[in-house]
Amino acid sequence: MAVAETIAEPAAQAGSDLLRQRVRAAWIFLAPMLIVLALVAGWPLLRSIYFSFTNASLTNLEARQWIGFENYLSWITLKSGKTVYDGLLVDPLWWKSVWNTVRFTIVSVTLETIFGMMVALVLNADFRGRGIVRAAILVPWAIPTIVSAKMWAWMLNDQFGIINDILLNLGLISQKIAWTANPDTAMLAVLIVDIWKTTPFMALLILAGLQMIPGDIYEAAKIDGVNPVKVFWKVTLPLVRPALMVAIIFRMLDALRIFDLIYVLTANNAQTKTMSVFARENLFDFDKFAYGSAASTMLFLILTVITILYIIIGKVNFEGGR
Amino acid sequence: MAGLLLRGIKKTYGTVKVLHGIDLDIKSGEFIVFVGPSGCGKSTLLRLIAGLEDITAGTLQIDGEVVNQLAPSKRGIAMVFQSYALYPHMTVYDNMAFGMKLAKGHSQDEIDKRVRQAADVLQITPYLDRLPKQLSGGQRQRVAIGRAIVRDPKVFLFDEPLSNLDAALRVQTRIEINKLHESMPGVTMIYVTHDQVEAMTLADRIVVLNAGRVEQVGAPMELYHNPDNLFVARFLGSPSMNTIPCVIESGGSDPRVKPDGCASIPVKATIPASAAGTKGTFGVRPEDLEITTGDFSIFRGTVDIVEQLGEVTLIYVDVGTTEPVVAKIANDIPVAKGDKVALTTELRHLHVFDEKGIAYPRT
Amino acid sequence: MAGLLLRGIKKTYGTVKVLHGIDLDIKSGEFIVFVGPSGCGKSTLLRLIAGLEDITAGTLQIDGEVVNQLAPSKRGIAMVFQSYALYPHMTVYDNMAFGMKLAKGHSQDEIDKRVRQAADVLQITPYLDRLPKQLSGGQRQRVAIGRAIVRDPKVFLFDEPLSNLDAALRVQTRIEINKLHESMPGVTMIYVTHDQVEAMTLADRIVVLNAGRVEQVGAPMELYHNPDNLFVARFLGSPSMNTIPCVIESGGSDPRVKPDGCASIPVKATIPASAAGTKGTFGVRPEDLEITTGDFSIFRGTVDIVEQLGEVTLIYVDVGTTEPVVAKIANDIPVAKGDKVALTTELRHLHVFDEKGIAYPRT
Amino acid sequence: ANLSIVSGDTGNGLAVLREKLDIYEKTSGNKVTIVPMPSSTTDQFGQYKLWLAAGNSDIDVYQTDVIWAPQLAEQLVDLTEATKDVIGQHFPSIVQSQTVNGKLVAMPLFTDAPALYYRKDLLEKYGKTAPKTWAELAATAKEIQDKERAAGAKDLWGFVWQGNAYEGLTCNALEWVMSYGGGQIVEPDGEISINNPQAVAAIEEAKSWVNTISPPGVLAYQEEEARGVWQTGNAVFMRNWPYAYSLGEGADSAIKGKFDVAPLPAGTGDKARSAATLGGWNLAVSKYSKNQKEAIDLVKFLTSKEMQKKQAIEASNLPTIIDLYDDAEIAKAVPIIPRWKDVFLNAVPRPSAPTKVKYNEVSSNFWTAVHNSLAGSGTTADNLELLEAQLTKLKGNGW
Amino acid sequence: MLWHIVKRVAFYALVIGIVVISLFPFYYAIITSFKSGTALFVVNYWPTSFSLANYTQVLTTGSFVRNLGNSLFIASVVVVISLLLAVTASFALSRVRFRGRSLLLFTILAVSMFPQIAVLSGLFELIRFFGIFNTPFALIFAYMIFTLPFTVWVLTTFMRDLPVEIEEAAIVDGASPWVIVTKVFLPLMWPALVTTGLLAFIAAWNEFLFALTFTSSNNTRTVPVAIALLSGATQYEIPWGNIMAASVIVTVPLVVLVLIFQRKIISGLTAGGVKG
Ligand SMILES: Nc1ncnc2c1ncn2[C@@H]1O[C@H](COP(=O)(O)OP(=O)(O)OP(=O)(O)O)[C@@H](O)[C@H]1O
Ligand SMILES: Nc1ncnc2c1ncn2[C@@H]1O[C@H](COP(=O)(O)OP(=O)(O)OP(=O)(O)O)[C@@H](O)[C@H]1O
Ligand SMILES: [Mg+2]
Ligand SMILES: [Mg+2]
Repeated sequence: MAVAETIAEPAAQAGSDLLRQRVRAAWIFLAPMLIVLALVAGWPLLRSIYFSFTNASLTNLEARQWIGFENYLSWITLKSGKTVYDGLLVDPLWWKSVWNTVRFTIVSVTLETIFGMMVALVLNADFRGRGIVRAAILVPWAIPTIVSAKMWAWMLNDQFGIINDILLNLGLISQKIAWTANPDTAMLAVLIVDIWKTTPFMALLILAGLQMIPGDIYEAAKIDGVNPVKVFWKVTLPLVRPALMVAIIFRMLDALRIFDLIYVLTANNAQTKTMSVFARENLFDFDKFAYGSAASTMLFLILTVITILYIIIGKVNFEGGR
Repeated sequence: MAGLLLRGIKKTYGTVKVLHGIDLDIKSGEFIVFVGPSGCGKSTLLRLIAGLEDITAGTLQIDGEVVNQLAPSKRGIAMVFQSYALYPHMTVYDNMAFGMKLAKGHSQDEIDKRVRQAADVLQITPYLDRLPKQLSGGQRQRVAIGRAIVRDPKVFLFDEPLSNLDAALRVQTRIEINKLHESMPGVTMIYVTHDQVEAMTLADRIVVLNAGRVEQVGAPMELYHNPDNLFVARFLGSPSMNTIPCVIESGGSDPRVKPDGCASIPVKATIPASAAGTKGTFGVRPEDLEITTGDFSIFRGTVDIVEQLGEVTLIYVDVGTTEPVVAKIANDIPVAKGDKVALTTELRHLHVFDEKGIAYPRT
Repeated sequence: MAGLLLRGIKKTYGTVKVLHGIDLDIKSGEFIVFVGPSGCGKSTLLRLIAGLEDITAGTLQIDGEVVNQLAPSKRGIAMVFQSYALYPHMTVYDNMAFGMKLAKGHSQDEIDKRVRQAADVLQITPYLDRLPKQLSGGQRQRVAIGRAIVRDPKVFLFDEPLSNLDAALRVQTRIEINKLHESMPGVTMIYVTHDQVEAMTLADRIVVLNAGRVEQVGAPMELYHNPDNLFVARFLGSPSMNTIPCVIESGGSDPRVKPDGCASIPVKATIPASAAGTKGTFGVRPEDLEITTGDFSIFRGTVDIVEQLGEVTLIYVDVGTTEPVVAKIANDIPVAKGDKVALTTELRHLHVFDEKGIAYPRT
Repeated sequence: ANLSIVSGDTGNGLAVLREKLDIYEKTSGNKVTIVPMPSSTTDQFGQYKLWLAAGNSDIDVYQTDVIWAPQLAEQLVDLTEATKDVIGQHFPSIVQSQTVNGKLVAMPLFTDAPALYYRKDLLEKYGKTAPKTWAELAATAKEIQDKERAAGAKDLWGFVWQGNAYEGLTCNALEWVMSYGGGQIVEPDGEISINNPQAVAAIEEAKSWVNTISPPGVLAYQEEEARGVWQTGNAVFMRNWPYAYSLGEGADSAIKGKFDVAPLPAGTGDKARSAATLGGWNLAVSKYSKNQKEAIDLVKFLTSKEMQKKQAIEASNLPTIIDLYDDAEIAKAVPIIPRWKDVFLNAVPRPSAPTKVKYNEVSSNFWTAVHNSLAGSGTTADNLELLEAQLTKLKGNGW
Repeated sequence: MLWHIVKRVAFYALVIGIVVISLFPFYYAIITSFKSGTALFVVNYWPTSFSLANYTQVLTTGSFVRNLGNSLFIASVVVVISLLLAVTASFALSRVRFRGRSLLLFTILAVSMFPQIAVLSGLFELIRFFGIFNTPFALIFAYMIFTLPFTVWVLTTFMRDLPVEIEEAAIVDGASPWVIVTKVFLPLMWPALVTTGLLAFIAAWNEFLFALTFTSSNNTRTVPVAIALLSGATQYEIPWGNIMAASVIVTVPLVVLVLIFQRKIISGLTAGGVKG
């Protein structure tokens, strides 16, 4: 909302009693929330960033030393004159997980947008039983991620999984596929589950955008004799664009930090290891707490940069056109 | 060159009956205005004609052809919406050209020519490259009309096109629509409004709708002077006609009525002798009343409120009925609150309605 | 018993100047109406008086006391909003009692008495237990007024209280507000509207605002007949006054003007002799014009459009100026499009304005 | 005092633990609560590290995996002194695995080692015996699989094991490499040995199973998936831990009474042998415990001979006290325990001791390399070479 | 006409497709939860057996019921606290003009996109410091990181749309900001409160990572963790039947809530444009 607010409001210098009272009340009202947020988000984040500049280890947190940017990048020059680089910025595994995350984000968000658009268009139409459909698509969204990951793990199981059974019966595959194990399909499996789970959310956001388009524009198009496909491309799409952009950025941020689904579904598969999984692995599983903190910090940084870029490039208006 | 024929048009939404059988003959080139209170079905009827809604029963002919099943774009109509319904992301030019571009079979030149011509007529040529949001309300409305003109329709449909404009702009655009109609003599126009001034000034014929039925169809002055019934009488005119319950004293050759609280009055209306003794309603328009000091008067009472409107003055006179009688008088006549006045009128201005509200024809 | 004194009131939002220094003296018990085009700052001024916005510069006194810094609830004012602003979750009774309950120091009995009294005055006693959404628009507006009455204010503020009501209800409520004012002689009322009829009928004095400045203050008829400037002249009256650019031919004892495209006309206005040869504007109200067949006429031209409104007819006469001249004539006079007509008026109805739009005083 | 013990044990194991604690509570007067954990050892480990790092004093006794000792050593109490009277009864190799820099980090609770499960009935039907080498296993599996499928058992597979990318794959692959004489990834002296031809051969052998005698999905299998296939009668051979034994004998099992176990097969080459990865659990006392004395007491109690016996009988857990393998009561109640002695003799530890705190990363790199090889992403030789480079970098100046 | 029918059929096929895909996994979880033993490993499309064994097992062994209670308690308290904090905060953010408001709103939005991983360790320290480790309050506290920005954001959007005149009427009536919030706005906001509350409830109910990290005993855990920790008779066994039964138990209340409040949820989701 206020993101787009440009004109600075005048200071309350010569403010009346009323204004002063309101501004004072506003800060009192805000204080508890701000304190809680600072404690629960601000402080821990600062700690993480701080740790990323130390050599802290989980087994001995107290004995940490400030080492500057070494976790990110360090180098030593060998006697032979060759320089060897080390650190997160040259860690192929990190870049692999960055790439995995980006790939996952692009594909999932794209498909969720397309499917979400389809579902939203269906829900925007007037038909009998619309309520049921709307309720039905909320179900995947409401199911806890843990539970849906387990459910799908079960369904994607290569031997007892119903997905293979269906595909075999339909003759689409000739042999049972190990969805979550095979490096070629692991990402696909994660994508399937993620798309199943979050398309409803996308659809609802898009639906809201669709419903803000005045109906008489469609009627004007009808009278102009524009066929429905053209109407979609030339009228609907440009008009939901603002809502769509906001929906996409939220989904993108969510996808970029994906953790629990992958953690449960394809825990250790190198093909699906994302930035969050990488960070957690280093933080807790490996003895590289500081290194993991550096990864968390980078993740945070990447999210911030992408958001800002997106807002600037996409001219996203968080006020929804208000 | 398009006449419209509506026969027994009905419309039902689920279980809600909105239109109860509308019959109308609209001649080619006529300017027809639908008026009526909110929710009476004006927009619905217009949308049925446009093809935006399905007709539940009855037939609709345009130019002699039954079009019940025809898609809106094939009916040779164009529609101007209350909220303009411009495509917000397209320039004025594109808004106007959109329909033609997609219709195929029109060359780029032809489209361009038609758009520029329409823009010229409406004086919006300077804005062709702007987006709708960069235009004022009046300009937007003109673009909407321009878009309709480009379609070169046989029938122009307007749904309260002026109601989003401010008073001054409304007058101006109203005049423009009037001119537009004159410049396109063969094009039939159907116009929905709830503003009487628009209806009176634009229409060749007005269709008064009430609760899904046609109350009266006729030329504006016809409706104003000879309303068929109480509804039409009260609906047109501002302030409304004073209507007072009365008893029909006698009919036949010497028709007289006795409004509640007043003396008996002779009227100029064809009232059957048999109606004597029945109840009815007696009506007279505020602008037809004048203050008299003479013997003959229709109402006598105390002035309750005086409202000076500048050019005229309204006085509300308490004559003993529940509602005061309103009279519109010249503002140089000195009246003050509390004054006792007598009001009179020429007898030919009196209206009498029977028990069901149907007017006795005036003589 | 509260007079208001506004001195140099300015209001700025960020960099936008909305009010440019308003001076006004409002006497205790007066009914003041602010009118002006949309966005001119009417609501802003009212809200400054109420204390809902900060005054950027200038002083505001109520009852001799500077209240710039005072909280709204301490100013002895009550406000009625366009959208009623009733608390939707409270019954009518609670809506009315809310302010007193918050004020403390009022016993339950006292509150009850005041609420019931106000409800009686406004005839909303039967609805005291209802929620606002169970009321019609007019009833809601009465509750809003009732809530204001209960506060027993010295100053009543109304911001377009009637604009959400339909035409008939608007007339009725307007009359009620008029009566309310009469029944509370010591209470000052300040009323914002953009409806001239409301302004003319309700006001003791009208304040015409334009772009954050006061154009003229005065009694309704005063403004109507003797507008200080072009803006006021055009703003009041419907249709607007015809205004035509003219040249001041002579001033002094025989003032004459020559409107573009017309012959020279003697006028009744105090024009300094020195003004001779300057440009100006010449104005005459449509209702003051009449068709003449005599020798003397002010305008001659061709009837362009005839609009029959029922009781009167408007004719738009093309006299060679850019805009047609409008005349309001009785509707029994036969005129048709294309007729050549001559229009005249009594000279005392003519208005002359100087180059800057300031009226030359009429004699 | 009130003690709490955290355990990843589940179901029956947990119930037995509770019974033992009840006895302890009666004799000692202390109260003990169990904090169960996710059965995934990775989850447990991350959690424990976090708790210990934060000095969590809510937990007194941790049940730890054999491989964790070096990594948690700093935050656990040295038990050498307290257990010097009983420590001699346990397998020295296990005790050794729990000793870091001369400090006994945890007391062995029970041990674990996988075996080859085979279908007695099918082998008999085709006149085979339990295979001694991997090649033999592959041949037998292939033959039976093909013939049985032809006979209508369409879903039958030859061999199921744990190919998912997780600690279990490290165990499986270590066995293959070991059985080919390819070393144990990182040798006890810290030398990185994994990049050798025998190791390549071993992994290539395993790769050849996928999609021939093992379902393609085996690359996603953990213990349960393998058992699922096995227990529905759809596998001829399975590599699994002892727990699958009693479940396979369960009432609803399709293979009840139709299977048996044998040591895992050997590879080929000079130092070929049968190898089984050493598993098992231990008990350790937190440095942050407020009741260290009682906690040590509890650990001693739970790892005592009587309790291990009870555990063996009631939960089929393999004891760590050598004598118990010859105990008649145990042999009677759980006949497989004495038989597991053979398996256990071939047990190899994972390289957790030499790699210390870096073991998890070593293991993760290893299983990733193996998984890539099995899945055909890169050649095995290349993957192992890359692995060697990664481990070398990880090792730095020393583990 | 034919084309019309084809279009209708295709449309309804799409509708049915959407419904089936949405519901099938849940349906399959339900039928799986009625199976046990080796039957689990056989694929069935229709319910074949109807055994409540898995349910009784889940509910009677272990502390699943207790976990349900924990989840209910934690999620409810989280909802109440975040709504309390958010209502006043959103009043300030939506109704009062003051310096730095935009920055604040942006910060709040930024917090809502924090990767949980990035704050896990810092939060853990803090929770230890407060001495609320392994108590429901640890989770209540931690969950604020996602429920609070969300509720503040949605309520701010909602409150901004409340008519300004009502507030001004109250100001003229002499109401202080506190009275305006509690007596005037709060009663008007209950639809928004229900929606945001519900969304916050679902988010808190479903959370896993914090719940796993900040509790260390069976009696303080929440259901998602309990499900993840459900295990069979031995370390390696995954009790699919029990997991599915537990999943169904956990999910059914949510599905019921969602069905009851679906309209509100949709409007709330869309009002905020933020994920719950
Ligand atoms: N889609 C619909 N479903 C059900 N009822 C409807 C629908 N559209 C309109 N109606 C009802 O039909 C009646 C006529 O509506 P319509 O819009 O034609 O009125 P109108 O005369 O145009 O009124 P207004 O002057 O307010 O525009 C109304 O009572 C309305 O409630
Ligand atoms: N909060 C604000 N910030 C900036 N500009 C404002 C604000 N409020 C009002 N304005 C501007 O001040 C001017 C006067 O507004 P105001 O509401 O007083 O007009 P008005 O005369 O009441 O108009 P209307 O008849 O449309 O109600 C307008 O141009 C408006 O855009
Ligand atoms: Mg309408
Ligand atoms: Mg205003």
